[in-house]
Amino acid sequence: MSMNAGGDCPSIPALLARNARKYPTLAAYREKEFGIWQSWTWAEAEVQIRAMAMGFLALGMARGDHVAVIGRNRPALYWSMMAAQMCGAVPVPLYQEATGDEMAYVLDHCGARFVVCGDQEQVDKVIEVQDAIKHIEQVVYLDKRGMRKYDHSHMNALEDVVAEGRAGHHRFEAELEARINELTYDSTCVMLYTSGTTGKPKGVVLSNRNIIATSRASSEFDHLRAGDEVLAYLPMAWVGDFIFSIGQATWTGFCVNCPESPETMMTDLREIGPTYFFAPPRIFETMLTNVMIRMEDASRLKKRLFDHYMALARRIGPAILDGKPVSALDRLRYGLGNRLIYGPLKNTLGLTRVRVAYTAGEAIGPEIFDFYRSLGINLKQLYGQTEASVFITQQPDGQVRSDTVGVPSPGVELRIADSGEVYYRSPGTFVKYFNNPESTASTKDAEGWVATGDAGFIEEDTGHLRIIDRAKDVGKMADGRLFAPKYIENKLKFYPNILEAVVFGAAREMCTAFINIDLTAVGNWAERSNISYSSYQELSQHPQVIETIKSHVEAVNRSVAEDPMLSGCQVHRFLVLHKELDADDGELTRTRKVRRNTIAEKFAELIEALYGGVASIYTETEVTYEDGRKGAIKATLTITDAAVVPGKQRMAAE
Amino acid sequence: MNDMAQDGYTTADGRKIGGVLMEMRNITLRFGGVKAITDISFDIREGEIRAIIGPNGAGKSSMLNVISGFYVPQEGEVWFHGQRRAPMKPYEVARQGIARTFQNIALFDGMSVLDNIMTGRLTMMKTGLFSQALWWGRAQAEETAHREKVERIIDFLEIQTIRKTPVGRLPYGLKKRVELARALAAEPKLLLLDEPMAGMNVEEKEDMSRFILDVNDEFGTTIALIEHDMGVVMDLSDRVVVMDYGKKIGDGTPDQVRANQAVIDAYLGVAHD
Amino acid sequence: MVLPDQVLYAMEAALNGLLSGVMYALVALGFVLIFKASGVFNYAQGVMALFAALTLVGIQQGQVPFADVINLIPGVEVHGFGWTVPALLAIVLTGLVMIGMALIIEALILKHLVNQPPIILFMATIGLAYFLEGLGDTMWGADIKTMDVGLPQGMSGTIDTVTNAWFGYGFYVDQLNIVATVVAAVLVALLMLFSQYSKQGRALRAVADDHQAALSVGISLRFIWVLVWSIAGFVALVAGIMWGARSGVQFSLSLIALKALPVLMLGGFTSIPGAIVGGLIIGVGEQLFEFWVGPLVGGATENWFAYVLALVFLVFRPQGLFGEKIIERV
Amino acid sequence: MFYREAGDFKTSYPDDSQTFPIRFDRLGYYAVLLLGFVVLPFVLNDYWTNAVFIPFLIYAIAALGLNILVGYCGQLSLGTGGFMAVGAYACYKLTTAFPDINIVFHILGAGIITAGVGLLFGLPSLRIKGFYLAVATLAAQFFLVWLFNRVPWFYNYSASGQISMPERTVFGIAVTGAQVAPWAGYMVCLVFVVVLAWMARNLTRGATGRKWMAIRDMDIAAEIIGVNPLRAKLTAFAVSSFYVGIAGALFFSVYLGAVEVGEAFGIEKSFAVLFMIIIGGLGSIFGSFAGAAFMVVLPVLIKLVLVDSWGWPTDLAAHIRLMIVGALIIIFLIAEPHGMAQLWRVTKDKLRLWPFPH
Repeated sequence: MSMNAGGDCPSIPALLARNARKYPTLAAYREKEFGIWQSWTWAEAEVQIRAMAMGFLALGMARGDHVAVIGRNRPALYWSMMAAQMCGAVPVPLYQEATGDEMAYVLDHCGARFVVCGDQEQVDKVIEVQDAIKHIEQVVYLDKRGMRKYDHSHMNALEDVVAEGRAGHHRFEAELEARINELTYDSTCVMLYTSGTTGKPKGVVLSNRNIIATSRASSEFDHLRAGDEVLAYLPMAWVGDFIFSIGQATWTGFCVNCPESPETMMTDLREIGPTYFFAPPRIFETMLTNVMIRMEDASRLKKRLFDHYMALARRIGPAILDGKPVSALDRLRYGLGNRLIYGPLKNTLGLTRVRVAYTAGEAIGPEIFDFYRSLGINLKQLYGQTEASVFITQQPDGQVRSDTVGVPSPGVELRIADSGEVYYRSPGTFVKYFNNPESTASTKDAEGWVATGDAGFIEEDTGHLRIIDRAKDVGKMADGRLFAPKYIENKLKFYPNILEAVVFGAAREMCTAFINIDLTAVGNWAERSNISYSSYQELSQHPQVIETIKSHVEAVNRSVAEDPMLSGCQVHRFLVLHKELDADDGELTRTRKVRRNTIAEKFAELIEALYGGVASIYTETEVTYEDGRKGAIKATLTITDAAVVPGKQRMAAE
Repeated sequence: MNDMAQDGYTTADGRKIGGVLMEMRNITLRFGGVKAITDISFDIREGEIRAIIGPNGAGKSSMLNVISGFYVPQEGEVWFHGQRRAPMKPYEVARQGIARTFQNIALFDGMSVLDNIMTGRLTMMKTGLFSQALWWGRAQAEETAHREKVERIIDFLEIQTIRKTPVGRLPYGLKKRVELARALAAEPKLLLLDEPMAGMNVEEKEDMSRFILDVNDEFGTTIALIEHDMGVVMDLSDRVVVMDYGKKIGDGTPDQVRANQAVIDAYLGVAHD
Repeated sequence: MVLPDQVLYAMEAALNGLLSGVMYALVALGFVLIFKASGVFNYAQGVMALFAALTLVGIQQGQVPFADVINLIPGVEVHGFGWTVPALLAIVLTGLVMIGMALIIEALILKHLVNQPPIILFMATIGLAYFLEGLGDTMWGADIKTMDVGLPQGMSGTIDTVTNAWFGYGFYVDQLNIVATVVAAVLVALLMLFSQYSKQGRALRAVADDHQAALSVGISLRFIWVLVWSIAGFVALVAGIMWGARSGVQFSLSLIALKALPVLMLGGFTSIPGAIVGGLIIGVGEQLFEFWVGPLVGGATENWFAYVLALVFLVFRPQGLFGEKIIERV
Repeated sequence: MFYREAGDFKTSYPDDSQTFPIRFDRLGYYAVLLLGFVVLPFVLNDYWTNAVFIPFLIYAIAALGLNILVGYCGQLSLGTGGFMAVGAYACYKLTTAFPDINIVFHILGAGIITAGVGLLFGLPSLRIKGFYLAVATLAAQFFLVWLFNRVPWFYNYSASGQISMPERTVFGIAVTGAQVAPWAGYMVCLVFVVVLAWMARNLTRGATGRKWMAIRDMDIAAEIIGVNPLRAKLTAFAVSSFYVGIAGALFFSVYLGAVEVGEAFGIEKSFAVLFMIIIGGLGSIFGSFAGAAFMVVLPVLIKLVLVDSWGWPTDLAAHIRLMIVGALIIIFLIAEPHGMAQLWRVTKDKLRLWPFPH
């Protein structure tokens, strides 16, 4: 890796200064507020951020301080992170929807002296834990609404801080310059907590080199440039958002747009029409589901047109996107389809201008993936994790497939261990886990190889990486056959009706599964075939629903049987859960990954029933409502047998 | 209220209430022969939330209409800002800084939510017909300036998503909120709310109460509201006037009023409330 | 008894005004009926009168409807059936036509415009007016026709002699006006009786007072509408006969509707007595005004006098003569 | 279907409140302007210019004016014909009194004078409402027409009692009088239309427009939030009359050239213009144009079909035309009481949502 990854700019603040010089009049940040897109150019942004930084100095922010940032994506909060960096402090963005004790743990662990909150709600959470955590000295909040009554002895509104900084800039300019100049490639850029599928979150320390090098490489990989537009709507605590909205943004000088509120995200997406777009599979999934639902009640003519041209698109769309040869006639028809269907569709989705779109986090359903590509949206997959500053592998234009995660990103080396686990080494590789040498050691070896914790293999012919499952989740069944639950779960989740699936079978003689139905899709189906239901629970146990799910499961079984390595993982018995798996109940991570063990413990009796061979089981489950109250729901769940295909069985290769 | 110093008092939750903003002196209002209001006097102080309650037909609405200048009382004096108010047209009263909402919503159904709220600022828009017609400089600048103010209120009342919807299409609860927004847009010294909770479900009532308190808290607006649902009012208001059959039967803090025998009787008299 | 000439002439003018005022009242009545019962401000009333008159004459003289259109067909050449129909029968037939028209109007127009704002209904009736005007001309031809249903014409001898005996000056009063007055009076009386004592009449008043209530007690609005439009049609017929007999059947006849409007403003859109009194006031008023002021300003003041009078009047009494005071509430 | 709104976002309030917020519409608007100013003058033949385009433009102005009064301020008026007459005669008197001043100023002057007259007849509107007011405005109609008929001063004591427009030029090009090139007249009208429509839009979207609409939707509430009803109504009457007056002036000077007040500005005019805004759409600038187009083109079409191609006798055709117009109006009211503007809005929404139904 090159020593001067960032050219002459060793830090985010340096890049910011460069942009302010290079693109003074170009929009750097926008936010939908008060009915319009409030905009700041790079020059304006720099002025703001510097003022904020000086304000922080005035509050006594010291080198190495940890500054926790909690709130939804808003320019001012991004600025507060950069301002903190200017002061030589380390920004620590947190998940805003984290519960009190989750937050308490992180705040305590990073020893934050400063907390920057989005609004009253966040402030309250912090105050809640403040007595327990003594080291929090200053709370700064962005939205003044309802804050007037609070004790402000150790609390300030961000705008007052900025004003203070502006007022006192004569006192602080020099100090600030000094601190900015101290920043090097190896000084810490940010600390991000991995939600961690198991155990307590770990604080991943990323240096300027990590962030800038990766940002540079990935930007060049996809020719990102100033003038591009992104929509910043994913949790600020997630490494991806940090790379996109700060790393790549400052490197290339493109514009970061913040939605008015989570509810209006889709409308705002449509208004902005980003040119560079990232979304986890579930978002693309919801978008597609909505499209299909809305098309259901379209006039017959429209529907016929739609189906006709979507069929055409599926046939030749991806080819055209990959620049493969397509007959002139087809091109003509596609062009027509583009005017009639694809164009309007992309427009209503807000993806008209997308040049590069990525999805990652979990596997995406092939037909979902192809749908977007066939519309001419350059949707690609990447594989990454916090420890790598995101990028490990990604798909180059023209070699995009739904079943791989692409080739190693520039500067990344890959290695597959005998266990099948994937290892990587890259300039983005994290420095360490904060205050946690042993896990650092266990994850990152002396030569800097990092274990991804995922099992996978590299295709000989293409050199693309394919991920099977979490390494530790890839287990053996009783008869020693390979057990890869995630793989099956993803296949199941590809069906719009299925929201979540949890497959069991480690050290068992057969596989079984919990299914979560997708309320939107199934509910809509129920409406159309006028099936009435009073609750999620009732709907989930409706015979017809279960019948549909059964057909999905069996379809999956058939496809799994194709693959000799995994044919053992066919689902013999399943049940449809009476409640949606929920992060608030600890069943999912904040990034909505399944917490397998938690679920296994919580629903032990159900699992027993699955293997016990009974036809139905009565159960009571505790749930947490949105306002934090707890309650119990009782239900009798039907257990269904699914047909399995006698696959060409053989022992998993080792 | 002679138990209170002329220069105001401090409320339970520690808000400072200023001097007298508006005073009704021996108001009597007749329709033909019928007496709607009989010799009522009370005052409203800077920054307080003042409630006028009473059973249906107690004359609350008439009283509010007197304050807002829509009815001119046959007897009595209305004092505002330490000056006796001569009988004047409703729109002149509005220009004195008194805004109101209506019991049965009076929005302009033909216009969008935004335009409706903008009408609240008409009294402050000064550019002439001609420069408006040309939409040059002043007119547009003024429009933008007021739009900014209005957008703050839209944000404050959390109605961003319906900004451009025609009010005709809105559900009842939202209409009430838009009406409040329109009144707030006028940046009134005195805000009159005519049964702000009428016909709302519990949830909507809670929202509305929250907004009323926030308005008073954030903008320091003096609020006079009438309501026949006692419960809500008692939590909201600093002082309460109780009317029955056009007469004042009680006046004081919620607790004083609760203790007042006449009030209890009046309300027992109308069990359905 | 001897009076100065000016006064005599004025009295004569007033008397004639009185009589033509009755005519105005007659047309105004048609408006009021429909407006009361269906809230429709029926601008077509005047054209209906014209149409009625045309039809009457047509039937009487045995004209072939749509002759001009039929004659477009090469080789076809029709002019008339060659018979004539006795006046009374013709009137009855025309009456039936008008009722038929009421049915069609209800079925084709009103039914589809229920709960539309008044202005829309008003516009629709203007459309109707255009249509009827065109229809009348297409059916019976646009040429001016003379109406002869055997009404007495010319100067009334009796009045002449009487007045001569009194003032030594014989008033000129057209017999037709007298007849018209009588007829109008009778018609009004009949309508009063009808609305007071007949079942339909009461239903009609109920609807006029309160639509919702009337509907809730099961009165069919559609029936009511057909009813009032038929009556209005009949009134139009009568008006048509009178005016037709007076000044020939031609387009200008439809303008009497415009005459009736100020009457309505004076009398109030919903008051039958208002229509009558208003008619008289305006009839007399405009005659006298023309008599005194007309010569000074070049005459023909009757074109607008009625309106200005009504306008000035309304400014001081917005609810009209008999309307009740409007109280505004929040 | 044709809309591509992704990425079409607003960063300032002026942008957000502009007349055509959607890029696509904006382009369409410019295209129309280009067509009207650059293309049409060269391709139009005299017949179409005189029979369709000039009257369309003039009626559009009148419709705009009436729409301001009826559609935006809710004051029903049947006096349009009379006010157009005022415009015409004012223009005539001015241009004959001051022949050296440019005709454009005379036309504007006519507008201003008409505004004054409108103001006068607007006064009763404070007390009189609804149909009473409508009928009251008829007073204006009849009185004014009578006035111009009976008082020779208005028609300069000409023997015929008519007024006829002498030749006047703009930039040395004859725009009125005997040998005026149709395109010249067309251009004059077009310029007036564009400017007036633009001003109407500005008025109706700003404070004044809101006052008017407030009065229209609920006059009592309007007064209580601080709108002075009389002023609001009077401005509406004045502005409306200003437009109508200019329309009248153009109608006389550019279109007809010679006018007999009774037949040119009779009550039928009032109704015709009223139809335009009802069919076009109350309270809509676009509606005013759509309605004017409809009412102008329809008779021409009918005549083309019945007389020119089927060879029916003219008088019969005229009768039939009355019937068709009447019928169409009724049908239209039944089909879409909110007028063409509403139809347009609906279609546009459908196109924007395409291929989705909602």
